[in-house]
Amino acid sequence: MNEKPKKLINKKGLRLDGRKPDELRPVKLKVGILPNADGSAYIEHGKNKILAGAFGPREMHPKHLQRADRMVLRCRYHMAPFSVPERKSPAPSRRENELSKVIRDALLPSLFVENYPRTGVDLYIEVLQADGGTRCASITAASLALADAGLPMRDLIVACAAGKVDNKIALDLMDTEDKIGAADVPVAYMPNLNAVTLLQMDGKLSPKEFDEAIKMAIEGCKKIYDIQKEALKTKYKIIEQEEVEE
Amino acid sequence: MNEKPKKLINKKGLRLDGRKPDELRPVKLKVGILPNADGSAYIEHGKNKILAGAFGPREMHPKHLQRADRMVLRCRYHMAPFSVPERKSPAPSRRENELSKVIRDALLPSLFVENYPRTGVDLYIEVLQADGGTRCASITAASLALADAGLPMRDLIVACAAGKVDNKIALDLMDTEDKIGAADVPVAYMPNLNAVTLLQMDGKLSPKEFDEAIKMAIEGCKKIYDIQKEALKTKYKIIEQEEVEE
Amino acid sequence: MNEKPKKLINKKGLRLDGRKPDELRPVKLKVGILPNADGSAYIEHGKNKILAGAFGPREMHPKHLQRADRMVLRCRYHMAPFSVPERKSPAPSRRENELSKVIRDALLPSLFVENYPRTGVDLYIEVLQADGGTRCASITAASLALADAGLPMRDLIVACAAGKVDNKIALDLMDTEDKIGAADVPVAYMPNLNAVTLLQMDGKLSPKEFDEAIKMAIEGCKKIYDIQKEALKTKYKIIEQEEVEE
Amino acid sequence: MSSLLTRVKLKQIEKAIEEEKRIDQRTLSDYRIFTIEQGVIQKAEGSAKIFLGKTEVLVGIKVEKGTPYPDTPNNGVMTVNAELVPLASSKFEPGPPGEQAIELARIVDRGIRESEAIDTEKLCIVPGKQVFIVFVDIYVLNHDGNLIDASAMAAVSALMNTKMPNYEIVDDEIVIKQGYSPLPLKDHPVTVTIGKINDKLIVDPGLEEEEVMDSRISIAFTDDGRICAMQKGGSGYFTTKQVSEAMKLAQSTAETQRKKLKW
Amino acid sequence: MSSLLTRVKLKQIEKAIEEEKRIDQRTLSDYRIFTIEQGVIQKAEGSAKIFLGKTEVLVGIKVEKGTPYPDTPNNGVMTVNAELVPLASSKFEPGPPGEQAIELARIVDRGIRESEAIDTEKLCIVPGKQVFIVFVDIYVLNHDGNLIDASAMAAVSALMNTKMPNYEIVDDEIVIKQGYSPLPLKDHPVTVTIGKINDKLIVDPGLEEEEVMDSRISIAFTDDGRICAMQKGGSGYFTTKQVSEAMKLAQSTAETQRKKLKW
Amino acid sequence: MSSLLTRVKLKQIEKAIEEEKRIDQRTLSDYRIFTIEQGVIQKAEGSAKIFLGKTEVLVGIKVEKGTPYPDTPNNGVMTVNAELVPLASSKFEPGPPGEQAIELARIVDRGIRESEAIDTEKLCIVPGKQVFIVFVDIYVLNHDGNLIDASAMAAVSALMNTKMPNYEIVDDEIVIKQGYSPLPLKDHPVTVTIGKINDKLIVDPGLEEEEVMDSRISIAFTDDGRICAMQKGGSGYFTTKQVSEAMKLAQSTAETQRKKLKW
Repeated sequence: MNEKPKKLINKKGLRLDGRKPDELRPVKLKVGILPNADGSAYIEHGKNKILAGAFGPREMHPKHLQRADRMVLRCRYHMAPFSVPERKSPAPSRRENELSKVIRDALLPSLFVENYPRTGVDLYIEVLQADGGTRCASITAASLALADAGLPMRDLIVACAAGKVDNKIALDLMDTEDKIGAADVPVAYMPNLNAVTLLQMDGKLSPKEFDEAIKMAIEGCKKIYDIQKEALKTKYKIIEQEEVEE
Repeated sequence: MNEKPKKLINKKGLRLDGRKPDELRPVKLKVGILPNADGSAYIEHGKNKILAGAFGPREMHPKHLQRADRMVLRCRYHMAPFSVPERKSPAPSRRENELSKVIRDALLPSLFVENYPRTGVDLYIEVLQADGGTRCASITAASLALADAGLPMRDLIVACAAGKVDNKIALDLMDTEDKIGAADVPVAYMPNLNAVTLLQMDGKLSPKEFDEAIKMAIEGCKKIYDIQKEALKTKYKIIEQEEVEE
Repeated sequence: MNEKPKKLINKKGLRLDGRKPDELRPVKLKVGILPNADGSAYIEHGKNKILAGAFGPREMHPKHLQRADRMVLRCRYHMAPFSVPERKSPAPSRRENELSKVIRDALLPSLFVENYPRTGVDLYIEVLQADGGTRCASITAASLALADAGLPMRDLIVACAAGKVDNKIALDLMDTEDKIGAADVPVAYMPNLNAVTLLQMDGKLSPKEFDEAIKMAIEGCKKIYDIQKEALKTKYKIIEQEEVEE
Repeated sequence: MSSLLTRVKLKQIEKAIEEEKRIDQRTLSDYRIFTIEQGVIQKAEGSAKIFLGKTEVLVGIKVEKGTPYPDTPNNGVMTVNAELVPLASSKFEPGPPGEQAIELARIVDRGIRESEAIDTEKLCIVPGKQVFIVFVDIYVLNHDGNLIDASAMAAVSALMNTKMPNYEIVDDEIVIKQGYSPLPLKDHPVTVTIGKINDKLIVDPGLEEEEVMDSRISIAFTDDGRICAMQKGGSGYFTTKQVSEAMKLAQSTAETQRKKLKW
Repeated sequence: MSSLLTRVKLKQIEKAIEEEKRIDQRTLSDYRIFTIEQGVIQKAEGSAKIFLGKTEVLVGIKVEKGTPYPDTPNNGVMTVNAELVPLASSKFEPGPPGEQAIELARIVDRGIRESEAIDTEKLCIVPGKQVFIVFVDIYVLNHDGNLIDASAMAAVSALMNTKMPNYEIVDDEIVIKQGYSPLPLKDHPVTVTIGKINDKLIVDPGLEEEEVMDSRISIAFTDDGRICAMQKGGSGYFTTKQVSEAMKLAQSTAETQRKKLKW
Repeated sequence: MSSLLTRVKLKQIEKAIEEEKRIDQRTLSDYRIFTIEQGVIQKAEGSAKIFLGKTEVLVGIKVEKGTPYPDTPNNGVMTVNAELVPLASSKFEPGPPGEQAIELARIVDRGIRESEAIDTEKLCIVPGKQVFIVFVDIYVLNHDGNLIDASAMAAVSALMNTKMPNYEIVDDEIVIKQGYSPLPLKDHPVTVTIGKINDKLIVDPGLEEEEVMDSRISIAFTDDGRICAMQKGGSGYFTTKQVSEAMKLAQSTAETQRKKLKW
């Protein structure tokens, strides 16, 4: 935990990568980049590089997993062996299994699952490079992939974390800050409904600090939400253009 | 095997825990203690603490395991990681797999499997603490769990072992005696039919010693049988009372 | 790789086991030796000892693997734990998985799969002793097993390798030659159609050397083909005799 | 329970909650009665069994020697595993832990780890070479709802019940001495789960309530009232206002629970 | 064999047994003819192949260096594994050993282990550090009934055929020398299986008899006639009288078998 | 694509090939345009991403310390793994690598290993004790045919992009120094796959062509034009004449490709 007790915020109040405490890392989003998936998106969030691909809604197999009254969402969060400093075995770890579940739980509130009985959607998330905050970046990309697959939604889901470094609440921790820092609060959010769909925490925070953190995280979510919407528009603009060109 | 060559029987003819050679450890049985199982029982046999729960008869899944002419009994004997001195991995060992099979074979002769075609009963046995003789105690409890699930039976199955310690045949070996002792003969038995339904042995015994051991084990079975029947009655007494109270 | 840099060909031009460069190891074949399989064969090729057994054509299970327009061939190449100098774990290795696939691909061209829709054939190959060239010997035996199961065929498939040892192209490398030698080219072949159905290579060869190797391998195949046909006839002779005797 | 019966039952639950009542007569913020028994497994270094309503969870602790992680050479190791034993519910199946069991283990793990409940520095035997490993095995014996809180309470109780062997270091080798010492603990996290049904928050959901529940949030609190772990679950959401309410509800419940637990 | 044919065949077996006959002309206490060939796998340290009727089992032995178990630092290790190779029967499937294969391996293991057939102390190289591990791999090549006895006989034959490398200890390191010595054996257990069909006991059941068999009992005997392992199998039972009868039948059969085996 | 559409498409492909044309306007011996980007994963020691048509493959290289194989104590180790990531095709499923992924990894492995592309002697740290292990992880991100060539090119590109840490040996212990050196390479194998459709040979088959393809042959060539690996696949065959033709076609294609790759 306290392996390298460096200062995470310098005298000027800036973080290791020069950000201010409430500053996001750069976020880039692309929609529809996987030709074979029904919907897909790619995110670069800081040094995180993550692909999400969705297949469906399609008939659910095996049949005993079908639900007569709703669509089933299956979700796999997976890290590439080369995505982290020490090679990760490709077999899913307990952490990956847990994240697959919480990410699914974070995305479900946006979907009208009752409109697609007996079907299934398979959502695959591949972390190609990890640098702290992969679950949030995964959710941001995955929600776009579901939208790209044509699924009607209550709202896009966007996610961002806030945490505590050097005794200060800070937005969007990168890997080193997450490891050395005192706490991390990842949040997934639907801005239109003011709805929190993922909320986790580790570390230690007073209730007041937690309040501050979740507010900051939601502000971060809102900023990324704009980028998300832009990415979706861009994709559809391109498609419209293509249709015109044909 | 002969790691600690202690005396297992002292000058007074008593064993490490003060028992006489043909004396059982204390046995406690409770029936119907698991609210969600269709039938259940709990046994404390010496320091062994074992739970058995039965689900069924119910439609057998997956379907290809159904038998048109009979009920199928599936049985899982499993040890809790903390049940033994060195933590046991929760993945089933070869020993647990073998015991699951011999326990199933020991219980089947009591059941009218042909009366429940296409159905299945799942029997789960969890050893919470082990002290020698877990397979016998498991069978004793499991038979009660099946009875508690309402399955008609030829007789209850009761089990007990006898073995050889310090060159003497002795009843119901505990862990240390089993490890240091010269032989162990677990026996499962239906008293009403004088039928042996499980019989195993390891160690070395002359045919004469074996005869003595199996007889002693059966005497032990008969004593535990009384406790078994009592436990079953107690459960039904309580239920009758509850019905009256309602 | 170059652990023991011995000479593999001596001054007289002979190899470690006294063979000439273009000489096969002794090959023995028996057909129909497994009573429970629908077709079977046993090969001793040098010190390789390999059994092949085929079951089918029969209804394919599980059903989702059925193909409406053809028979499905499943193939498992497996080595006995005691078949090699260091005990091999019985769980299939990546090498065994790959060989199962290339052997299946080598055998399929001989079969009229479209004549047996919805059926499956299971082919099991067990290497009891390995001494270099097991994939070729396996194919030679497996093709006989399929023939013995009564499957009509375009031709028998026969296999043999050629390689490079001490800078010379040589036929049918045994284990030591394979390990120390410079290259190995296993070939499976249907003589009647002049068709190559398996072709692999490792090591380094110039295109000219490769040409020489594949030609030599095919000559080897043709010789083994005669033994194959003889083995098949012998089996049917014996059966005819048995029928006469009855 | 047949499908029709289930639906009738679920309607009843929803209706009751609507009227700020619950089918087992609790108020929305009532916790079920629980009892904890420590030391039930004598062969384990520590153990505790909890009954929370009809939910029954047994936790056993084994303490064994092992090697530390390379990045924390001076710290002992804790590992948490959860088994949803199939006799606890017809919905549990034998086999390696599934998603639900893994999530359960990881929530309990985080509560203990992030509160720094175990003084892992005191579990170091020879730095970088040998440390004590504390295995926390959660064994769910009957499922009647709120496995998270029940498992978390049983786990901390079991740790409080855990003894480890006394030892000396002689020439860099560990020599076991007579007697035992308690496992060194620095904190005692209390975890409280709040469920949401039709926009109402309820404390300590029972099994049938879980079936109609939108979502849940579980929050762990340290001795000094700080939050040390949190997990939202379920396919629904919480508005930010509901998050605040849930937080307050969890906080006050944790204080009450801590008193009952006498931690 | 079709289902109808099967039923007809099974009726025939039962009828024959009723009249104290068997469908292959054996008496109830006849053992099938068997042949054993040793040394069939030259690359293994030991091997033997048995034909018992049409049942065919190959056992290969590998001897490798490894570490002893902590509680038996001065003893070599034996491990038995059985593979029901899928080409031996349409009922065997590829994949990790199932219940039947595990039971088979463990019965054979117990016969060898409990008779102390292998002198494991002589397999110790450096106490607590290095010992020889004897891998006994049972490979069932054709299933025509009574795999237990066939595998047990083949396993002991293979052990009797096993050679291990000569070696010296130089500075706590093992140095392999020229030549081989036989594996040190102290006993040669013989295992006999008795089946029960309609209250009649039969020796060495064949495959079709196994299909109508209530239950079986397998008993292993040491050189000096003591019992060293036993296993009841099958979904039926033995009365105590039948247990005694089976014991006597197994005992006399084991003596006859031992003579044929020349052990 | 529906089953009917598929069949129509496949007929079109066959018809085109018959007329020595291809549905994407290529000649039979044309390779698709490809682009390679190196260093896309900064956290890996090496990486490269290739687009070959719409086929997209990412290869990441990790270099870690480990122990050598006993029979090659002076050589570093290379291991190749391939994942057919399920988002790359609706036909790929999550789970451990299947037959297709294993074959892919092993073909790429052989090309690199048999050409002796990596100078494994230079990866030895302490002979017999510590060496560098090079993990080559193939990650297929979109499947549009000819995964073999795409993966092989990306793998070699990634190796050419790989840096390893500088180090010194002090008292038999490795001490990492500042800076990095390139991974020592001695060769740069180029792999070319030829497909066969209705007795015509085609270069670099696309996904739809693979669906009608009889069989394929993949050949790897070293810097000096020697063959270093080969693999026939598919359920059809090649006549000996076709093998020679395929060889020549692969050879000339490899030369062209090598120029484009600037290796």
